[in-house]
Amino acid sequence: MSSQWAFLAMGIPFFTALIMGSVGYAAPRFMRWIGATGITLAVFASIGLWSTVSTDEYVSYFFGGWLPPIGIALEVDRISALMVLMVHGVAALAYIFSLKALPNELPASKHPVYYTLYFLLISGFVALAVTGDVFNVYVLFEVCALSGYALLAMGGKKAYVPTFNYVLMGSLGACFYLIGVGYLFIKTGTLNMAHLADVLPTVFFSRSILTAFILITVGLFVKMALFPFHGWMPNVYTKAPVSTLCLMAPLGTKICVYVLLRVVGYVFSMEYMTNILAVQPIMMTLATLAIVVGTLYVVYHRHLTRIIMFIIVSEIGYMVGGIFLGQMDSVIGAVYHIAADALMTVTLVMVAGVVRHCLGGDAIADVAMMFRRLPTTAIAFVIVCLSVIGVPPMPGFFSKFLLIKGAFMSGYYGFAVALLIASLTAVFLFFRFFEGYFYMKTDNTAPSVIQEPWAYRIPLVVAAIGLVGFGLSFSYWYGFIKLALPLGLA
Amino acid sequence: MTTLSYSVAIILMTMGLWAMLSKKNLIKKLMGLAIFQTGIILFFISMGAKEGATIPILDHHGYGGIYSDDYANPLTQILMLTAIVVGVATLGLGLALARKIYAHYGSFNEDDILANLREPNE
Amino acid sequence: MLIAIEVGLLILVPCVAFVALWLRDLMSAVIVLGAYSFLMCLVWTGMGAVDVAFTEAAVGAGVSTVFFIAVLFNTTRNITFNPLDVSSKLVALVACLGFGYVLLQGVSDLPDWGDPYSPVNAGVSTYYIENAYADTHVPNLVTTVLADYRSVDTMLETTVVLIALLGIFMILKKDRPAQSDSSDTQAHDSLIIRLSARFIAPFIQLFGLYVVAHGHHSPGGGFQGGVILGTGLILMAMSMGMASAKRLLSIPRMIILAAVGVLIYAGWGAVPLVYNGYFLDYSVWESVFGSMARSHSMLIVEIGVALTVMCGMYGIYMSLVSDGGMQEGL
Amino acid sequence: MIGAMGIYVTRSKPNGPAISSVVAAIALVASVIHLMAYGARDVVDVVSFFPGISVSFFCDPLSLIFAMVASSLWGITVLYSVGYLNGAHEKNQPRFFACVAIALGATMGVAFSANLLTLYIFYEMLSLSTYALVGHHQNDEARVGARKYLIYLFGGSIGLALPAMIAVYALTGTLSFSYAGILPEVTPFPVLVVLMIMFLYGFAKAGLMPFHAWLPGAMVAPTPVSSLLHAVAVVKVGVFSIVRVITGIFGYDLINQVNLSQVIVYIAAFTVIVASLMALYQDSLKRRLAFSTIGQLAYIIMGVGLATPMAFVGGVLHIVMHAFGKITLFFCAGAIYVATKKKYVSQLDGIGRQMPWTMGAFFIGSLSVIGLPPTGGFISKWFMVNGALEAGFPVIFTVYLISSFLNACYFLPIVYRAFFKNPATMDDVAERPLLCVVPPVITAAMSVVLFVGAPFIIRLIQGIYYG
Repeated sequence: MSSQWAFLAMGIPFFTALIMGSVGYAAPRFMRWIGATGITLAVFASIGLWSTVSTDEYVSYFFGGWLPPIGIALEVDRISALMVLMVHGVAALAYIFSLKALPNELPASKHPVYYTLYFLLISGFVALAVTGDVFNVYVLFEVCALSGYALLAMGGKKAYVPTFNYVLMGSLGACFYLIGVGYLFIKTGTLNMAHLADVLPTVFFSRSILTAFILITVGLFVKMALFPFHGWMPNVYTKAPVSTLCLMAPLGTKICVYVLLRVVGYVFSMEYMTNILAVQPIMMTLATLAIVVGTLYVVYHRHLTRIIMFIIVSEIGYMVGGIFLGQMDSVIGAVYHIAADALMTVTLVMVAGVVRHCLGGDAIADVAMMFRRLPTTAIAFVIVCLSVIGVPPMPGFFSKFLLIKGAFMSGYYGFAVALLIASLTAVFLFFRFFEGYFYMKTDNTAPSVIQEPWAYRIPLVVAAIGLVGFGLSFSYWYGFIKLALPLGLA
Repeated sequence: MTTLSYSVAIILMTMGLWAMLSKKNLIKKLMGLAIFQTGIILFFISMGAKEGATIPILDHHGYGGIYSDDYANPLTQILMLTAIVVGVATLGLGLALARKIYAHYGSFNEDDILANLREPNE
Repeated sequence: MLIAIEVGLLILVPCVAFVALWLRDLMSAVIVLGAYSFLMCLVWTGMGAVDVAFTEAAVGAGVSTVFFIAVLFNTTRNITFNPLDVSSKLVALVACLGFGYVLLQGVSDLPDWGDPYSPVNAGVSTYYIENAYADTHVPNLVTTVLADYRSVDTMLETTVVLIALLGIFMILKKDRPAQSDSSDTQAHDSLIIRLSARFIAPFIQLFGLYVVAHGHHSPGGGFQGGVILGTGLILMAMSMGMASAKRLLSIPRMIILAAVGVLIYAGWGAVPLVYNGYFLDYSVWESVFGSMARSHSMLIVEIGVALTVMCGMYGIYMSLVSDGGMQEGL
Repeated sequence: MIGAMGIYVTRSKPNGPAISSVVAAIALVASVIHLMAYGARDVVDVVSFFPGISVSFFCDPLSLIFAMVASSLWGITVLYSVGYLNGAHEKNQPRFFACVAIALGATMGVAFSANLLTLYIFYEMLSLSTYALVGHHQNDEARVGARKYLIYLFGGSIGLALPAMIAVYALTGTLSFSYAGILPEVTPFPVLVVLMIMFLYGFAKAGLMPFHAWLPGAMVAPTPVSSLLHAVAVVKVGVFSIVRVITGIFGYDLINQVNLSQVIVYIAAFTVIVASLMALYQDSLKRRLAFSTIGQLAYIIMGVGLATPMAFVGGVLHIVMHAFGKITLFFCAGAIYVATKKKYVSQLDGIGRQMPWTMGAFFIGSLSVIGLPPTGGFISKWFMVNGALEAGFPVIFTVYLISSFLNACYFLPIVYRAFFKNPATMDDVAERPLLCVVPPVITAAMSVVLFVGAPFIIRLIQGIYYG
């Protein structure tokens, strides 16, 4: 039964976590092997899922054998399979990275608990990508959020206040979402996404559905840190330990964008969004503002980690804009960008982590002579920066290409301009770093060549190669995503 | 009754939201969150209630026919069971963080904490 | 008559909530919040949601209040005041008004309260009510939906408790063992309290076990039972003092037990995978248990839930009250 | 054909020092000649991205001419670089040669790209690889120059060219070049104008004012870079891209129909005059050459933009002629620097007597740039001037004449100084090293040879216009 892959993709990290939690204290030595086995199997499962949907296009999995809408189902189409692949790919990189990074940040006695939460978080992300039940999404939000709170709070003294705010904002977002689900439920009596999509058109013109739409989207916006609900994100992420960040920063917000696509595109349908509600102008304004604001903040910051956070703010704007443009190409661009951006963000965060650990700081002034001192990191950094800027044939270029094209076709020129400004700012910004490590001389207190440990180098190299490969294989992904798009796209 | 139960739910949610946004005290914020969540639960329970129906536990083990009108809606209830448990988990985490914050800054007051936070940095 | 009580309660509830938020002494506010939870339980019982009311009584009014108090006890109950910050209040006001407005907009369209033919009540839930007993042989519909039809939700929810326990442990645990343990609360000096607690605790535990085991036929189940079991442990810990409580059950041990609880649940659910069935599909046990396969399976997963919730509640309480002082053990 | 492509991509990027570069350059020239002899006009898709867009190459006379010029001059430049770098004691030579090779590979990519996307990809690659070259010295001056370089180039390409390209794709669904033009005839005139302006300025490598400031700034690079890249590869890639857009995206039919020439020509004319005037005031020899380049590039754009057969031939021809002329001048400037460490025009009194070969080549080169016989520059200018009359732009005709006069004004005094003025101090300066002297002499000779050989190239170009 090939649909078993759908469960295994989320089940393997889940069981890994439980096993870690059960034996972690008794046998801390085995922890990293359990984790490595788990993550390898999970990557295999996601590849299996991917190959299954490549042939079958669609996989359903019924928990407990109960058919929806009675039971809870996993529904995997090609886009969600891509998301699963993304989560496991990034998680694998982040895991290898954390093997070396975590001991720098956390006493060994906390590691078993840390990794248990880590794997629960991974399985939560995967499950969010594949679940077909709107209430299940809420529960999974909480699984991810709670484990995320704990992992983020490990940044030490300075992390507590921002994490507390995140607890409030995250719960608020989830609550909004839940009320929205309540309104949907009260008008339809079902929680299954596919069933909802069938029933909803009969009540499209109800005010409660409008309310539900507003609440769900606002809830998701809070969760994904879209402007103006982004306030919690940069602070909490900057103070978090790098090993948490490698997992949270690339996936935490992106997966919410995917849930948004799923809810807006498949449950409410694109038609409802564009024709009946006509919320497109508002949403596009928000997306454009997110990009502009993120970009503005980026310019004012000097520390790499902080800069990455605001890049995320503006990238979220890209994706949300792409979804709400409602053009076929723009949605493909948005989906492709979710995966591409996850890969870019994880690389950036890892680079920031290496720089922080090896050079003692991540401000521009600290990266002097990086080409000499950390060659692998420097090259990975250049590659990922090119992708963020949008230089072909990097993935960032293609998604931007599609998004701008979509903006032109539907007449949102402001969005296109914002995208371009963001790219230009990225050029300016990253070249400030390049200049830093190309031209600046260090005072010779530091050793001339610092070798990155293997646990840093491997994921960096893999991520850089992955980025290039993902960009070069764009035509494959274009066709792959296209077949799973929601109906009603222009 | 229709508007009343929904309105009370909405009042509770709004009250919770108000506390979360405007109160300066961290503990009060968490209380706001708790009230917000109970508001949601009330909202769901209200929608599952049925006039003249009994609790969703079958008597005489289903012999003699089961009619859905006779029993309150079990689905909304289990959803809310989940919500309650999630709520208490969140509350616990929030309290743990609040406790840590108090240990470091000596106050639950947001303004004091922020003032404290800035000083050592600059 | 019944309706009148309901209406009265519904009007009372927001007032109590308001008082809880308005009170300037945190400890009193927490107590009022507990009262608020109890009132809420009554409302829900009136609406036929006994299981929810039961849980709220145990969790909202009981354990939550204990958590609050545990924290306040070690910190402060006073609220400090700052000059009024008008702008932030204004923002909050606008947000709340907007939020309330949006919600009220939706209400006008909703079906009547208590209408058995509203979409919610006529939708999927009809299937549960009419077929649950035939499918599972468990009369408590909430239990069937919880532990069978929507079993994954429940598993994840149990996981949330586990996560909270792990998270709180991680957050509060000190990096280095504390220098002295003298700050630990000693055994309670009042003999009466100590003895009565010792006397009551076993009964609480027994009741908790009953709630878990009898969840199929009466309100209750893994969650409620687990919370009650946890409360029993908390009571023991309170009366015995930290040192003995630590000997009784250390937090790392709690964590392992909680993880094992979820593992029982998930492991039981994973057995069908061996037979190429769906996760949590209890029907593979029909060859062993016959028609009671689903019923027995539910009991087993409920035990897992109870174990996790018990350890979760106890562990969270202990962490909060001891400020993560309990790191030794194992 | 594909094999030949393979040669470009692989062989043109050796990671080694000078010798492998020379070998690669010879191989490259050989393969271009091979293509010239047997070349077909097939389109080769390498990687397909999505409908209507792929990385694909094709080969037409225009690309051949450009590829020939760039690759042959690369070979000469490599020889020159060996002399220059050793003479000037530059560091990091492997990086230098590698970057030059990558830049050349990218230039070849631009020359042979069959659609706008491919062109754009190689265009960006070129910007990046030359960034490292501009900043080669790794000092503050280099940093400022490199930053300026990057901001202009990326600002133009991402801010203007990319959206214009996407707009074209949105309008037409394809980006492949076609001499009939791909934009539909119904496109409203304002859109066309905006697109045209976006392309003109977007390919900022062409240095149209006011997007020219990077070029003088980039003169901080070592001279071989300035000569090859900023006289040939980089700037010509900009011009070449614009030529491709004008002919392949808009198409002459459309341009003549709606009279787009005016837009192009007046922008370019403005640049020509202003750049020539500014060149007069530059004391640094390389900066003067840079401003001269800006003016000459605008010539080409003007020529192509006039949209008549004569002017087009002149414009394309000028790509070749100017390349040989200007590289000679830069080589000479570099040779002088290596020999004497002199950078400024005012220091050059009497140098012609010490370095007769170098300054002789300089003289020929300036003749070619000014457009006087017996050099190739004369022929291309001749075509362009006639083309201006043919197209009915007497103003442009005047512009050509005035600017030629200005060219003479800023070049001939240098020659005059070098040969006839007595130097303030007599240093013991002689021609050295050999590898710095031979290349300029060769290229100067080529300028003269091209005067004779021009008809061959003209036939090729006319083939484009009429074919």
